[in-house]
Amino acid sequence: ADSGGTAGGVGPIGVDYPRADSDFWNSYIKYTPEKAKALGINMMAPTNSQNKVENLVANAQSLQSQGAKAIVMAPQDTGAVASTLDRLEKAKIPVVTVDTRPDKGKVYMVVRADNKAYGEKACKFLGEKLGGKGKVVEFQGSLSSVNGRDRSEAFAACMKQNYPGITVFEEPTDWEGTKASAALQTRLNQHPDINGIYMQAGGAFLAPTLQVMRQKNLLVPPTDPKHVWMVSNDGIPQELEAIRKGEIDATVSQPADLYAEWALFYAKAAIEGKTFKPGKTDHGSEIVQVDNGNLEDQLPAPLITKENVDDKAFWGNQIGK
Amino acid sequence: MTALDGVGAPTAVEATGVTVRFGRTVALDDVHISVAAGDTHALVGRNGAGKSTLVSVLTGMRAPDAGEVRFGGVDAPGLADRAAWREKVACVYQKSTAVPELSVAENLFLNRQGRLISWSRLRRQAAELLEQYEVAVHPEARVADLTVEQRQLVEIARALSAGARFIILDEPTAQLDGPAIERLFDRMRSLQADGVTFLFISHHLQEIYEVCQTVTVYRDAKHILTAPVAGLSKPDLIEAMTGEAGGLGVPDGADRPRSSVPVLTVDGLSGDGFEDLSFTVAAGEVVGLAGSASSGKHELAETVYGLRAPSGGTVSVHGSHVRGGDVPAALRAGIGCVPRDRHHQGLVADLSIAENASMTVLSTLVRKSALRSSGRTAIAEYDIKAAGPDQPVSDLSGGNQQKVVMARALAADPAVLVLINPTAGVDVKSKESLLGVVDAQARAGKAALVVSDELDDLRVCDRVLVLFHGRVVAEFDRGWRDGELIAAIEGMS
Amino acid sequence: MTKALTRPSAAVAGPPKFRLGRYQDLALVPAIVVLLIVGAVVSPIFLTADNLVAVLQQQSELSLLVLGQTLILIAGKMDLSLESTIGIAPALAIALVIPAASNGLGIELPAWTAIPVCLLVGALIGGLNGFLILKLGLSGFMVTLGMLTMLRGLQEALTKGQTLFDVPESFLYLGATTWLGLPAAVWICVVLFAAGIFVLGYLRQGRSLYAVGGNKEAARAAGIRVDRVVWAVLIIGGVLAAIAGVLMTGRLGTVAVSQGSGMIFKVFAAAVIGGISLQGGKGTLFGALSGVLMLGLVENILRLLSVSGFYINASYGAVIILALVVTRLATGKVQE
Amino acid sequence: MTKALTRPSAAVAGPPKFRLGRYQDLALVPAIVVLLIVGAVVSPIFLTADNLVAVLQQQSELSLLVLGQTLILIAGKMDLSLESTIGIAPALAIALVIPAASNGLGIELPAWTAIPVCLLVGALIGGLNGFLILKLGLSGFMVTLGMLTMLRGLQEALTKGQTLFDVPESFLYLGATTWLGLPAAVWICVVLFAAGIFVLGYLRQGRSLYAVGGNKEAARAAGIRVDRVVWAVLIIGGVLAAIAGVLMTGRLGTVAVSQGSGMIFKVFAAAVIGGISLQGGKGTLFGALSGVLMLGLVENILRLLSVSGFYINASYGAVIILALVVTRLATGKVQE
Ligand SMILES: Nc1ncnc2c1ncn2[C@@H]1O[C@H](COP(=O)(O)OP(=O)(O)OP(=O)(O)O)[C@@H](O)[C@H]1O
Ligand SMILES: Nc1ncnc2c1ncn2[C@@H]1O[C@H](COP(=O)(O)OP(=O)(O)OP(=O)(O)O)[C@@H](O)[C@H]1O
Ligand SMILES: O[C@H]1[C@H](O)[C@H](O)OC[C@H]1O
Ligand SMILES: [Mg+2]
Ligand SMILES: [Mg+2]
Repeated sequence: ADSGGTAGGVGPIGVDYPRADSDFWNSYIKYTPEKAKALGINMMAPTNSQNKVENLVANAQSLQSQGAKAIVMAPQDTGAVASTLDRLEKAKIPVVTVDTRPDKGKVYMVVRADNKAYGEKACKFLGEKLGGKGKVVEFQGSLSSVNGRDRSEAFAACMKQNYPGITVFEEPTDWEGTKASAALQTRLNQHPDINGIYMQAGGAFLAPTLQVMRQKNLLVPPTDPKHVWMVSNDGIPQELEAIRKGEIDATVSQPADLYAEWALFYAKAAIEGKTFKPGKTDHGSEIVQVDNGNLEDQLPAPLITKENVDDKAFWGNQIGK
Repeated sequence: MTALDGVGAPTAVEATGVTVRFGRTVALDDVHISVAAGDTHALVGRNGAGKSTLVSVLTGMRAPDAGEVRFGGVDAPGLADRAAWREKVACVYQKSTAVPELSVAENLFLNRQGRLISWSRLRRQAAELLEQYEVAVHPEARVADLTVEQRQLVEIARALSAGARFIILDEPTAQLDGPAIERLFDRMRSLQADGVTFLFISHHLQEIYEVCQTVTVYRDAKHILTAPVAGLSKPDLIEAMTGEAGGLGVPDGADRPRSSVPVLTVDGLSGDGFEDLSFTVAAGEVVGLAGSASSGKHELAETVYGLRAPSGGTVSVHGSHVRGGDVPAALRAGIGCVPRDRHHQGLVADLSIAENASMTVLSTLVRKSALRSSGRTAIAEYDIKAAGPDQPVSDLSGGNQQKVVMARALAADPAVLVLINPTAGVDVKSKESLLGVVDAQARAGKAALVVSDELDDLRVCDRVLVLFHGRVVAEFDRGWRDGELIAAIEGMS
Repeated sequence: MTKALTRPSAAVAGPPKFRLGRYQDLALVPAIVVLLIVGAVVSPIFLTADNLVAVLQQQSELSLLVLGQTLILIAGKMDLSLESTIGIAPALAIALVIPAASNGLGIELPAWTAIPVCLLVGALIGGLNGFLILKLGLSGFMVTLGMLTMLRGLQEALTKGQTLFDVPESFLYLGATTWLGLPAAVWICVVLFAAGIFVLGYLRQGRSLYAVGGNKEAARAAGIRVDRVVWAVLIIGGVLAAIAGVLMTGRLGTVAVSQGSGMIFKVFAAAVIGGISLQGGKGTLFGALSGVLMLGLVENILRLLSVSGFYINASYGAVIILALVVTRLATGKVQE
Repeated sequence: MTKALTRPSAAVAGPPKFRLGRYQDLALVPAIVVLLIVGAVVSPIFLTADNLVAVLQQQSELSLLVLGQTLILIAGKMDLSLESTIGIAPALAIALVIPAASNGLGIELPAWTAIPVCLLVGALIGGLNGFLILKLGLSGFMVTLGMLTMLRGLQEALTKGQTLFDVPESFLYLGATTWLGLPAAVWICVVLFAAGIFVLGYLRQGRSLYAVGGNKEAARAAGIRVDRVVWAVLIIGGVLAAIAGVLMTGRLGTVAVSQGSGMIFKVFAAAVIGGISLQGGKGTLFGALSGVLMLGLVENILRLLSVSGFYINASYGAVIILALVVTRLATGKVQE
């Protein structure tokens, strides 16, 4: 029980991390104890459900039996937590979910950015740069995760409505870099005139994509007619670096730091008995009521391009490198 | 022959104070053996006496719990140094040591193919070797596709050609027919003339007299005697093996009452390797089937039991037709069978004696105590040497495994017995009792079909049918002479 | 039969009975005892009834897959597709029952059919595997690996990647109720394992699995209908996976597209740790069950320790290997 | 008995119907031909050099794992941990080279050591597996399953779950260069497979794998040092997985924590489709290679068809089963 709990303060609050194998989530894992300390929270030793809902269920059970007063979790499978949420609700343990919104069941607050907006932002960026014409490869995340689905659906809808002249190749990848790499290679052979790429997760797809582009000699500046416009998602430091070097053109910064901070904030608020209403917040976001009656604080997720890439406010510019 | 009568002759191999235990079973108890160079030395003893265990010690496959082995006066190599062992001794083990998925050619030259293999040369060498030993198999045939006899011949050819000066043969003849045995003996004699030493194990005592000069007898894990063959009569030898005085006579059942009620009727049966055969076996009758390996006798027997589907004709028991190619139907009709290859079709090695022996007769509800007691009965009835009914059959000696197969065949108290080489690897005393069981079954009104290469097995028969290329070419009543039967088998009558 | 034997063969030393079967059954007991002690030291709540019951419930679905796989392994085959059956069987059954609006197929069968249909789907999958393996003569490993992928894919296609929520009452009831203080799922497992142990130990049909898996040809020559046995065992495996699917759906309240995904490794781990041979013909359900228990305890202890996510896999792997070593030393038997 | 009796006991095991080796080697050819035709019909670019080369490159890492696994399977063992070795070996090597700021270990070995260290790690893992299996007598399946989990976990612990981006030039070079128009990775595979085929087909040491996997006792009796062979083959498997790790790292430009994860199923699929028996002692590298090719073509065709994400798994599974059927019909041989 040595791993990063913080003693003293409000709580105890249990935290379950969804996975330990992606850069985005590892940043979140790094931020969480820091933010807990700053907020004066007594955070229990966190658990990790390793992308498996069975683990999440068991971890929640174990946090509950160890006396958690509130729980922060990030269910990557947004359906299968339903009965767990029921159980926690009956036990009067408020839950804050991060990154994903459960499809069913009561939670105190969802802390998330609008993943549909990610898809739309990427679509608009590519649409404009391509002038409404061309061919775009899209690396879809896992379609069994709400994030993958939201990003895919929003991207598709926006393309269809605004840029019917653009052909989109949807490549299923399950968030795996090897699948993206193979798909891109094949697709470039098939359509050498591809001029846009949308990666739904830079953490998984950035390096494999760059490697293929390098092999095909396609990493050329925007001024070159062979330039392929690339927009990514997540905002990890490597993506920012790639933007600076001109290797990719943009990314959507998914705020790992704010996820950690506000999730813990709401968990603490829950224990303190505070309540919230839909509407603008004081931290530049908006709380909305979503389909199933839960509240969702939709944090801002800015688009980063060459113009604003050096802005110190981006979390990707704050941690390591 | 170059028989050196032991004294003063240099020893090819010598083992002293050898003890081997398997759990509570003592397989060898402080035994010794000394084989003079150039000698052909017989090792005999009842099933489970420890012969094969000694072989595994003499070939470096197993470290004894106590004792030592010396070759020509020099200590045996360390167990890990397999190459050194192979130079000292070549062996045909009782249990096959061929690699089933590899070709005959490669098995013949296993691990001595040369550094860089030339397959065409290997094939040529293999073909030569096979021809030299008159083994009629194709060098590129997969060993898994061979019959037991063919595989045994390949293993013999491999051991004899290995170039070692000391060769152990553990029951090489148990699965061979007369001519093949004779060829083996010719080969052994000529190698002996070149100074090669043999340790020869067999339950066919006449073979001992035919090729060996010295004999060692083990009984119940202990050394009983070592003596020149010439000075030891067969009854004395049997007494040394069994610990009981008195010669043995294989029962021939000449006084069995005859009946004319047909129990097994084979009508116009055709199948793999035989055609349009018809015969009946009456209640109380034992019919032998003889023939060379290609005669179709095994296939016929297997078809009767449903292991093979017939291409025409019928089999009936007590007048009712038995569905072809369907073992459960055959069992229901009252047919029991000892199949040809005990390892392949006879036994489930990891299961216990009790379980194997009652596999054909399990009641719907299996009670452990009943299972065990029927296992104990089988052990007693068939003279199986084992630690108990729960012992897995893989732990038994070869001959004792064969007895379990016999127990399995008879467990259902079948009306018809189909017995293929039923006494393969079984010691003289046990053979007597197994054939006695066949006789007793016949007396109880059962019909038996005995397929065998062993004349002793055929002697209990009331009639012997001789097959040649799938057809009956001769029929002998009781009282046939060896020579005429063999001539018929070889197609020379 | 007459001709009484010649003298009981001596030299066979000692009292009788070397009960290999029983002996191996207990092979994991030392490792489990060690784990119980470690658990008790690690956390005060480890030995509470609540915690141990939670362990049992969490392992209930795995244990049913292990039960099915063990039967199949003993009979000398393997079925990788069980981990998809646990997802597609309830998914299909539920999709047939719920309205299209809840991601159903719009067929809206009566709700009571859900569980029977689910079990039927399991049986059909097992039967199809049997057909491909026995009648077409395809490789069992490959057929069930292909099936694993295909069924998971069918579930994705069927649900368009959506989780199914509108789970029928019958599933939820089984997933949530307790009978006499123990979750229904645990009772169901206990009953099914007891039945399995009985069948394997005391029924002819059960015993025949060992013969078929140990030496197919010898079993055939002993009059056992080998194909029929294999087929039966594959179908039973499918049904058990479907039951596991019902329990998991009930416990989680939904059917996720990935339900069961990745479980097959654990299934093999539990079975093999429990002494089941991948070669067939060997092992007992008691052993397999202790394998399941062992994995459950290891996971629970690691969870109570709150091992950091970065170390959890490393610890899990290390503990498994350690457990093997303990078992090896305790039984003195070389493992296969 | 007389000399006159010595007539070859005919009945012989048939005509030279045989050459199983060769025969089985070609078992997949019909299925591959069908795939090539389907591919050509499906997409005009399918048969272009670019596309086929891409298929080869994408399969290069898998093919090396299959090469290693095939050797191990032929010798009668299996090694599940290869799929972790392909990740941890390069990860550890790189972490030893790069500065702590790039998530390295801060040891900063000279850059040229990266590849040698990577191969050494592979060899050590193979050696450790061998030690646990041969010296401690643990179950090979369980040891390597435990190792699979533990090594993946070590990689997570080592990198704190971060992807390593700062990949040494040597890796990138091998992942990106082409020699004589073919990617370096493809050449490396060709050379290694050629060497493997030569060793397995023409060297005594290679042939001894078949003997060891086919009948261990027979191999021992023939003077083969069984343990040494198994150990060697496990180490070679580890090194091949490490080479695959170098190539994959070079191709993707990073080492993700999950590098290789889930590959082991494909490795087995390719090997088994290619005629390697899980029982040991059977199969050829040529067969295994055609298994790899077949999987690659199937994936490529599905990709060119742009099968939707919802249907891709279902199609993949169905195609695999179909391919088995085609192979079965074409060769007439019941699969194991
Ligand atoms: N692996 C084993 N485990 C336990 N007991 C064994 C094992 N191998 C042999 N035995 C026992 O050792 C004793 C001697 O067996 P061995 O095979 O040496 O007999 P044998 O003289 O060769 O008999 P046979 O004439 O039947 O071949 C037998 O009681 C047998 O049951
Ligand atoms: N009897 C056999 N058993 C197993 N494999 C064999 C056998 N004969 C040939 N092979 C396999 O077939 C392949 C080629 O055999 P082939 O007979 O053509 O040899 P080769 O290359 O002509 O050798 P050489 O001419 O030097 O004898 C070899 O790789 C070998 O693995
Ligand atoms: O949910 C996704 C997350 O938002 C980030 O993009 O990395 C991949 C997924 O885990
Ligand atoms: Mg013997
Ligand atoms: Mg040639």
